[in-house]
Amino acid sequence: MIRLPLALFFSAVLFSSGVYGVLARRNAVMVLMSIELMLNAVNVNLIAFSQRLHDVTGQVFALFVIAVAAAEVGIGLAIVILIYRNRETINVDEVNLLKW
Amino acid sequence: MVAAAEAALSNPGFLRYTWVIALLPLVSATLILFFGKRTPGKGPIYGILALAAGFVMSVAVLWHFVTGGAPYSSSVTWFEVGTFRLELGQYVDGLTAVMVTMVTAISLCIHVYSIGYMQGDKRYTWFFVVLSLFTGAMLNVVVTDNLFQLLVGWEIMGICSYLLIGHWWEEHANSSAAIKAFITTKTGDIPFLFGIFTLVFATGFATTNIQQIGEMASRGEVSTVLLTAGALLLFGGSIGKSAQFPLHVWLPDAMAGPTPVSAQIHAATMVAAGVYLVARTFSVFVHANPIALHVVAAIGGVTLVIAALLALVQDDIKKVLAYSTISQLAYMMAALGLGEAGYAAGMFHLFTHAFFKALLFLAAGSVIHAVHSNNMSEMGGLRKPMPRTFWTYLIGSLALAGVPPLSGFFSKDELIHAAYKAHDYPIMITLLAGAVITAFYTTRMVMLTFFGDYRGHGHPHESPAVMTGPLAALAGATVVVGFLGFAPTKAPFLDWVFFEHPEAAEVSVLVVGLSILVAGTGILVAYALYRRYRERDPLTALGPVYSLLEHKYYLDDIYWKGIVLPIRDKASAFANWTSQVILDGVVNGAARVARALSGLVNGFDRNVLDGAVNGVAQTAGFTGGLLRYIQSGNVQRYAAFLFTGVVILAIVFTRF
Amino acid sequence: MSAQEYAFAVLALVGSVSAIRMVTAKNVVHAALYLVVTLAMVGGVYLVLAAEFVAWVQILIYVGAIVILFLFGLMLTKAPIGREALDNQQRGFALLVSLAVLAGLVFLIQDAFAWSDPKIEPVHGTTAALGESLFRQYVLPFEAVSFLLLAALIGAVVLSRKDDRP
Amino acid sequence: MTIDYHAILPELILSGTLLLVLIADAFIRPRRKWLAMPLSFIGVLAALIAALTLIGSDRTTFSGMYRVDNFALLFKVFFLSVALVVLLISLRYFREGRWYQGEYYYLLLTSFLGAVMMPSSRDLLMLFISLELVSAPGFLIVAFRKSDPRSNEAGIKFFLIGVLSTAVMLYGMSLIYGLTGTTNLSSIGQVLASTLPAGRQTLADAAILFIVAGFAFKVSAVPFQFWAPDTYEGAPVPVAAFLATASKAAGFAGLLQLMFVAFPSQWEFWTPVFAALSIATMTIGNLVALQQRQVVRLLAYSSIAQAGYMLLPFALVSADPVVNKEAFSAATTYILIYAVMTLGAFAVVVALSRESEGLLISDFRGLMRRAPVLAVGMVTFMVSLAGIPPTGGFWAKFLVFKAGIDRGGIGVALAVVMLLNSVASLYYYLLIPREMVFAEPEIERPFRSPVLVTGVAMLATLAILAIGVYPELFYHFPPLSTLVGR
Amino acid sequence: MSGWDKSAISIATFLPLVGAFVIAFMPRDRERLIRGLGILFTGAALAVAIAIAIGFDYGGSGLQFEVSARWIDVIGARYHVGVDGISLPLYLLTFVLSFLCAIYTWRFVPNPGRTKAFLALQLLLETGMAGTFIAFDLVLFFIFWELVLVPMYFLIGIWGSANREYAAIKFFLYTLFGSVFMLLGFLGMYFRSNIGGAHTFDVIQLQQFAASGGFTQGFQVVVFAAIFLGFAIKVPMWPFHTWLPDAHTEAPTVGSVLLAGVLLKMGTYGFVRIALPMLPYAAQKYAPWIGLLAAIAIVYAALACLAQKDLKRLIAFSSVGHMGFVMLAIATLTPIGIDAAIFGMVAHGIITGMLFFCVGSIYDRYHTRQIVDLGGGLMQKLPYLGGVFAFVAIASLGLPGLAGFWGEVMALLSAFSPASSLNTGLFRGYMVAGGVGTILTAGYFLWMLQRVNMGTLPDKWREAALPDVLAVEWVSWVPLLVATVALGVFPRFLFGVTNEAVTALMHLFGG
Repeated sequence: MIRLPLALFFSAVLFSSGVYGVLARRNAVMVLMSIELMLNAVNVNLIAFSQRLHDVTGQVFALFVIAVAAAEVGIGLAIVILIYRNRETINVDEVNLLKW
Repeated sequence: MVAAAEAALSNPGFLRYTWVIALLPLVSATLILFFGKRTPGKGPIYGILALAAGFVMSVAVLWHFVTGGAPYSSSVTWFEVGTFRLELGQYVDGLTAVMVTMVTAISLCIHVYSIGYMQGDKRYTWFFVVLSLFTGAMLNVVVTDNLFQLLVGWEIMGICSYLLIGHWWEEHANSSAAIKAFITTKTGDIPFLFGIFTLVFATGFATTNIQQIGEMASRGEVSTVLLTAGALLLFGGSIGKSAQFPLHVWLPDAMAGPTPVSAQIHAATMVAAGVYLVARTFSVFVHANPIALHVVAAIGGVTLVIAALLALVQDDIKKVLAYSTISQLAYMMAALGLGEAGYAAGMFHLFTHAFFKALLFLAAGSVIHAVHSNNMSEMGGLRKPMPRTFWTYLIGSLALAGVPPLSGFFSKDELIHAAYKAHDYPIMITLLAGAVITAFYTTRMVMLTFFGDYRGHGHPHESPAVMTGPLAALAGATVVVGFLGFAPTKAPFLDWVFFEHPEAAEVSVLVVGLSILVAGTGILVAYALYRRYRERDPLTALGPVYSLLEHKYYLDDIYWKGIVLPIRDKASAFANWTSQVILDGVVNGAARVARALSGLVNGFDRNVLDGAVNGVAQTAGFTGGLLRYIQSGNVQRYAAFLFTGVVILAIVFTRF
Repeated sequence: MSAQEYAFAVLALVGSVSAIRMVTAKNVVHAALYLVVTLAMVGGVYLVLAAEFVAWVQILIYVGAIVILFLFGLMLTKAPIGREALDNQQRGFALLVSLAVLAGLVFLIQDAFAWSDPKIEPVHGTTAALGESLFRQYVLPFEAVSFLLLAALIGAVVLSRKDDRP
Repeated sequence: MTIDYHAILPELILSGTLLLVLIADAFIRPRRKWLAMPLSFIGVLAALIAALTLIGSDRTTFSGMYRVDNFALLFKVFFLSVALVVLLISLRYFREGRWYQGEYYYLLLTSFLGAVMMPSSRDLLMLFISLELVSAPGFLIVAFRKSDPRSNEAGIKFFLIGVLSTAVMLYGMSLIYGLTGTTNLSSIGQVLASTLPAGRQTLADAAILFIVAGFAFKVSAVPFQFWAPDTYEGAPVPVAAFLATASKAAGFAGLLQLMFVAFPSQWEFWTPVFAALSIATMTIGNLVALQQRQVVRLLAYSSIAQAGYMLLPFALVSADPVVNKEAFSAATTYILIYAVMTLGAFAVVVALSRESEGLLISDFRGLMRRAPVLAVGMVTFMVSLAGIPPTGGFWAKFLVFKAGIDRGGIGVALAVVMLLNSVASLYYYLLIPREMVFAEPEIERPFRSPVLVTGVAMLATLAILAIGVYPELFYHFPPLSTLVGR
Repeated sequence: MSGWDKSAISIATFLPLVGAFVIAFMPRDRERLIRGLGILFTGAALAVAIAIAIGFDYGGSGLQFEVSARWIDVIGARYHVGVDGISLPLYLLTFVLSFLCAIYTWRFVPNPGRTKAFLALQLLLETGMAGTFIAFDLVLFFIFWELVLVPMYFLIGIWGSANREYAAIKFFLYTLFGSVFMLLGFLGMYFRSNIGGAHTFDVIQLQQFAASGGFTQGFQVVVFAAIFLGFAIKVPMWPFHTWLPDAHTEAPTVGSVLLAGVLLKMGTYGFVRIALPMLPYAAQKYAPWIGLLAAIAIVYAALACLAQKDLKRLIAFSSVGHMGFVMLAIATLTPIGIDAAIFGMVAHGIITGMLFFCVGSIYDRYHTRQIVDLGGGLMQKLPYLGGVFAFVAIASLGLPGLAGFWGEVMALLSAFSPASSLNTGLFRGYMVAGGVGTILTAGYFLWMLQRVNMGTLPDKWREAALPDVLAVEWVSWVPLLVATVALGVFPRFLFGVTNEAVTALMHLFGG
């Protein structure tokens, strides 16, 4: 017996703090973490709705999101490490050879 | 045999071929153009043959009217625009006959004369091409029966005058004179063109035929307003071509051309056309609001006097003749301005004047040929070395001065008589005054040229027969033709040329007396003044008036400084400037805006486009602008914009 | 307000707080730990919402795997410590944007779903149905995801492997 | 339930191929690594044939989640052909770069697998997965020139923005799911068509916006385009070609389905959004392109501007099914023709990039002398991109104008904006021809370009001209393969 | 209809295109072969065109050699081509000029050579120009219309003089700018048209539809504005003329000849063929303004000419003035006006084309076009070239008996009594302006002749060995010179062709 808005607010908080992290953090890994927060927010929504609607699809969706998230993290870290090897830094705001 | 010939001539069917007279010179022009250089004598022969043939035919045509034949006209369709039909046609009446005879005769003389005069000229053949074309155009004007065809001949004459006046175009002055002549007459042609439009429009695009328009006018089927407008506009054309005030300025300069050309222009073609046009379309003038004729008369009167006065002060012999021409033409205009009364007289004067003016010019040419100068101040005493020239010249001058029994006397007498008969005393007085001045400057000219002692260089000698021959012929004509209008001989001319109905010749002792008197006075006064040559012209005593005349009433200056230069230099520069700067500026401005925007967005200018579009200015001012900030290469800033975008879109489109 | 709701509220609160701390922490390792907490709380939320399977997957994959990955990443790249080192210049702007997002979402949500109703009545034992549909209805995306993971794996290996040639 | 294997045959063949490539690569000796390319080429060809066998059929499987109809087939065939081309222009490039060829082709094919699945996905989940399948390998191959920091940078940028927008999109999807209780596009359409309470209506709109944002990233629409220029420039050129065509087209394929199947009832809300996106995209793209000097970047901005043109038809959607149909086919046609021109252009760039890295416009100097075929091709592509007849590009634009005029009102306004844009764009599109034709080359020696690449360029040229002269060739399909009015 | 009737114009129109391809695949170094092919193909096309002109039924007013084949069903565009009295003269003119240009190219290939590309583009251009005059489907018309842009862009950009790239891009962008709005207008008409429930791009059908009052007045006013922009820029009418002087001045001789000779006519032709009959109401509303612009153009261009120092630029401006007469004639919306307009177009094509030939040859001898540098005396140095130049200049200032005259006079006449729906007084005002324009025109041409042809030759040229008119030049010029005289003496050659068609058109126009 849980109010739906409560769940949604929670996800909203997660989402927006994720947004903040993505925009404010220099360290690429931290940025990735923040993105994970946002994805979790999505999942919270999905689960909440699926239970609200008594429909399993939401949970399935959530599982897929988690899987994809894992993949993304793998890719992301790979690229980060690659950059680190070439540039000795993973500060996103220093990665700006390409501009204009 | 003779009877047969007479039959053939009196047969109106012969008139059917009048147009051939007009065609022949055109053909000869073409022949000279393409084969002239390859024919012995370098070409003039074609022109002479054509004109000779033309002359014979025109005599035959004239004969038809001598024997009291009826006018004849015929036409074929030229082309159609919409429902509007233009025609090629001919209208042959007494006037036409006289004109063709006159033109062919004089032009023939000029051709022959030119063989001698132009001998050795580097564009000898070309000269005859244009000369023939010129004559052909004039004949075309004379023969045609409709306005558009007339216009064609009219303008071709214009270009021919341009080519001939500028014949020696190496001299800048000559080419300028040529341009002046063309542009000035063209200025008259535009009203003329619009006049044609008006008349054609007045007939509801039914016809361009002059006679038909005339009939419609006389039947009152055409609104007087349109008629008047048409008449005045047409007269604009005449003003230009016949060098009437205020468009007379081109004629004196036209002396820049070879002398035969001057003769051609002044006697046979060009200027005659202007008068002829008025005569040909006379019914339009007559049935229009009287104002039309008044204008004609007024212009004639004014021109008559001012031109004659200008003739007084000229040193260049040809200029004297030029101004005399203007003033003589003005006589005709004034006469025509009198209405029906002056019609025949005007035409008669046109006829006689053609002969003695041609004579004078050719004779003057022969003088110039001898002394290599136009200035009378470098002549004098020429009667001894060149007697033939002298005598012919004298005949011409006396005719011009209006001394009986020479042609000039009769025609001028008729003019004055016409004015008298029409009770138009202002005109009459003007004519008489003109006669005095004419007599005066003519005498002055003769005295300065042929009497006293020779003041020029070298030893002048008589010109070759090929030149003096025509002189003699024209002199003879000058003596004879006058009697065509001599009352005691029942003035046959008046039976050939008349408006609507022929009028009987009358003699008024008063008028005859008056004209002899004025002529005499002019001659005597002049003789008195110029018996002995003086360095300073006696007329300089007139003081300010003299300088006013010397400066041609400052008209040329006014035209040049007040019209030509402002247009040629100021207005044109302005137009060019607006095009380059304003209009093109807008176009390039658009480019500049695009560039500025992209510069703004891009933040700075990489000179990628430098010079490709000049409007695209260097937008260095935007250095460190938007794009630099946005496309900073910093991915987090991208992200920031991404979210801002979403948020803004969300707010804008979900709330509103 | 029911017990479940209390539990949910508490979990959510803790999760939120630690999430915020995570994106503001001065120390990367702390941040990683905060992330762990948040993820765990989310997992708890799933439990409360009776989505057991998803909850366990969450715990296993996220807390078990992904966070470890992150820690490896951090260590491999010797992430520095300290706010200046960790945050960039547009922090203020970031705060602005994120707050805007939060506000917007909250507004929209409360506008869409009244606070009182609707309520979620969690039904337990959905796992069977979940597996059922996952391997019947959703087999295609399932396969697709497997391809995705494989690709990610291969690619990650290729990129992060040290090359013999520069 | 049973699975319709024929329906997913192309996907099966493709996935089989890519696994084969992966395995084979392990056993091929380094100097033979390029063999992966012909292998994948054959596979794709087979998949293409399989797809062709399906033409005309309309099959649904996986309980309505996956549909194979004309629309899907049109795009499948298109994607597979693009795949062939990309493979062709990749061979020489990667062989000379000696980058991990096997893995590259494997990842490329995976990406195309996602693309091929995209137009059949009639379910939010399916769309999401396909999109990821297109993107994720993309992130990797963009960074494939490992030793080049620019390439890495391209990778990280592409990746971060990509993931970010995925997250946003997912959030939107979750909300839509919550509001409609389903993830199936057509049922979503039905639910949304029935009136929701005001508040939820608004939330739905916001959700749609989030989802659109996700795809806007894929098609690089302003303000989600920032990654594109940097990424295109940094990525290996063939990959840039892939991103500019297949990946973009995939995004549009998804967008078309969402807008025309799931959210048509909300048009009053989202058409203005698309109008704004379209205008902003085409204008910014063109303005910035005006000053680019680096060819790939120029093409990147051009592709952004073009995306703006492609988004325009979406803004024309209304209650009138006729116009919708027109707009739909306009968008589809534009995407397809655009891909042909862009591929051609990129082929030429690939050929030239062997001479100079970071190709500048000035590097085209006098190409007309050195490589007439390529030059003529390039001129054709540029003129076509600018939309001058008689080239394919004109017809693409023509259809959009036509739809706009038919829509009337806002449509006409948009058409005018687009017209002005295309006129302005001509300027920078002519920069390259100018260099090639007007200027004399510094190096006289004829330019030797890979035979495959030249072939591709010629092929594209002919295609463009053929379409230009007889557009019926192309116009024929989109109207048939419409999602509208079903 | 026989196969010939079906195929004739298609053959004539696309033969040059074939030629372009053939030449494109010739080896670059086979100069003579390439030039020969150029002459061959243009000649062949001309032959076919002449055959068409011979087979043409001058009595009939309708479309002849008509072909209407399915082309793009989806948008209802058809390959509908044919010729009538209005398009035939311009169609023929296109082939004649192209042929003569090809001949001229036999001897004169401007820097930087590259004959192959030069001729190929020339041929491509020819197809585009010819197609415009026979297209009876708006889409087809537009395609041909735009087809000329690219070749002309390159002709100017590669073989032009100093400032060529600017001129080229300006020409391209400016005309394109106009034509896109024209395209919008076409689409608008398409959707408003209703032929048995279907939309159409077909010119004939649209004309009939419009004649039956199909288009509402408001709609017409809007669409006319759009189409007007496209045509007016092409003509070019004042104040859209600024691209012309640049393009002409920079373009190579052949480019200028074709530009002045044919390209400009596409705009005026568009007015006659599309704008007027399809939007009669708007035409009447706009006519006074068009007339005004035309009148301004006549006087303005003449004045601008007086200020020009570059011979070619002067002539470029002069064509602005001449097209002004054409537009004035069109604006009167009378049969006489339209006839005059077409006559003016052809005459201008012949005469101005010839003028550009002359200037090109003068430049080829002296390597300068600055009137000051030439310094006069051309007639002394090169009497024949000077003579031809003078002749053409005089023809251009509208001397009766030469082609230039009738277009001008009839234009003025039509302005004297414009269509009943128009303000007569106003148009008579325009007529007067036109008259003044003719005087000024005479002025600047004669002044030009005085400064270039007449006077004495500057010493710097005295020694220079400059060839007078060459055989090639005679061959490529004589036809034009003959045509100039022929049309002047027998205007029926042209009026006879156009009259029927124009009358029919205006009847349909009803204005």
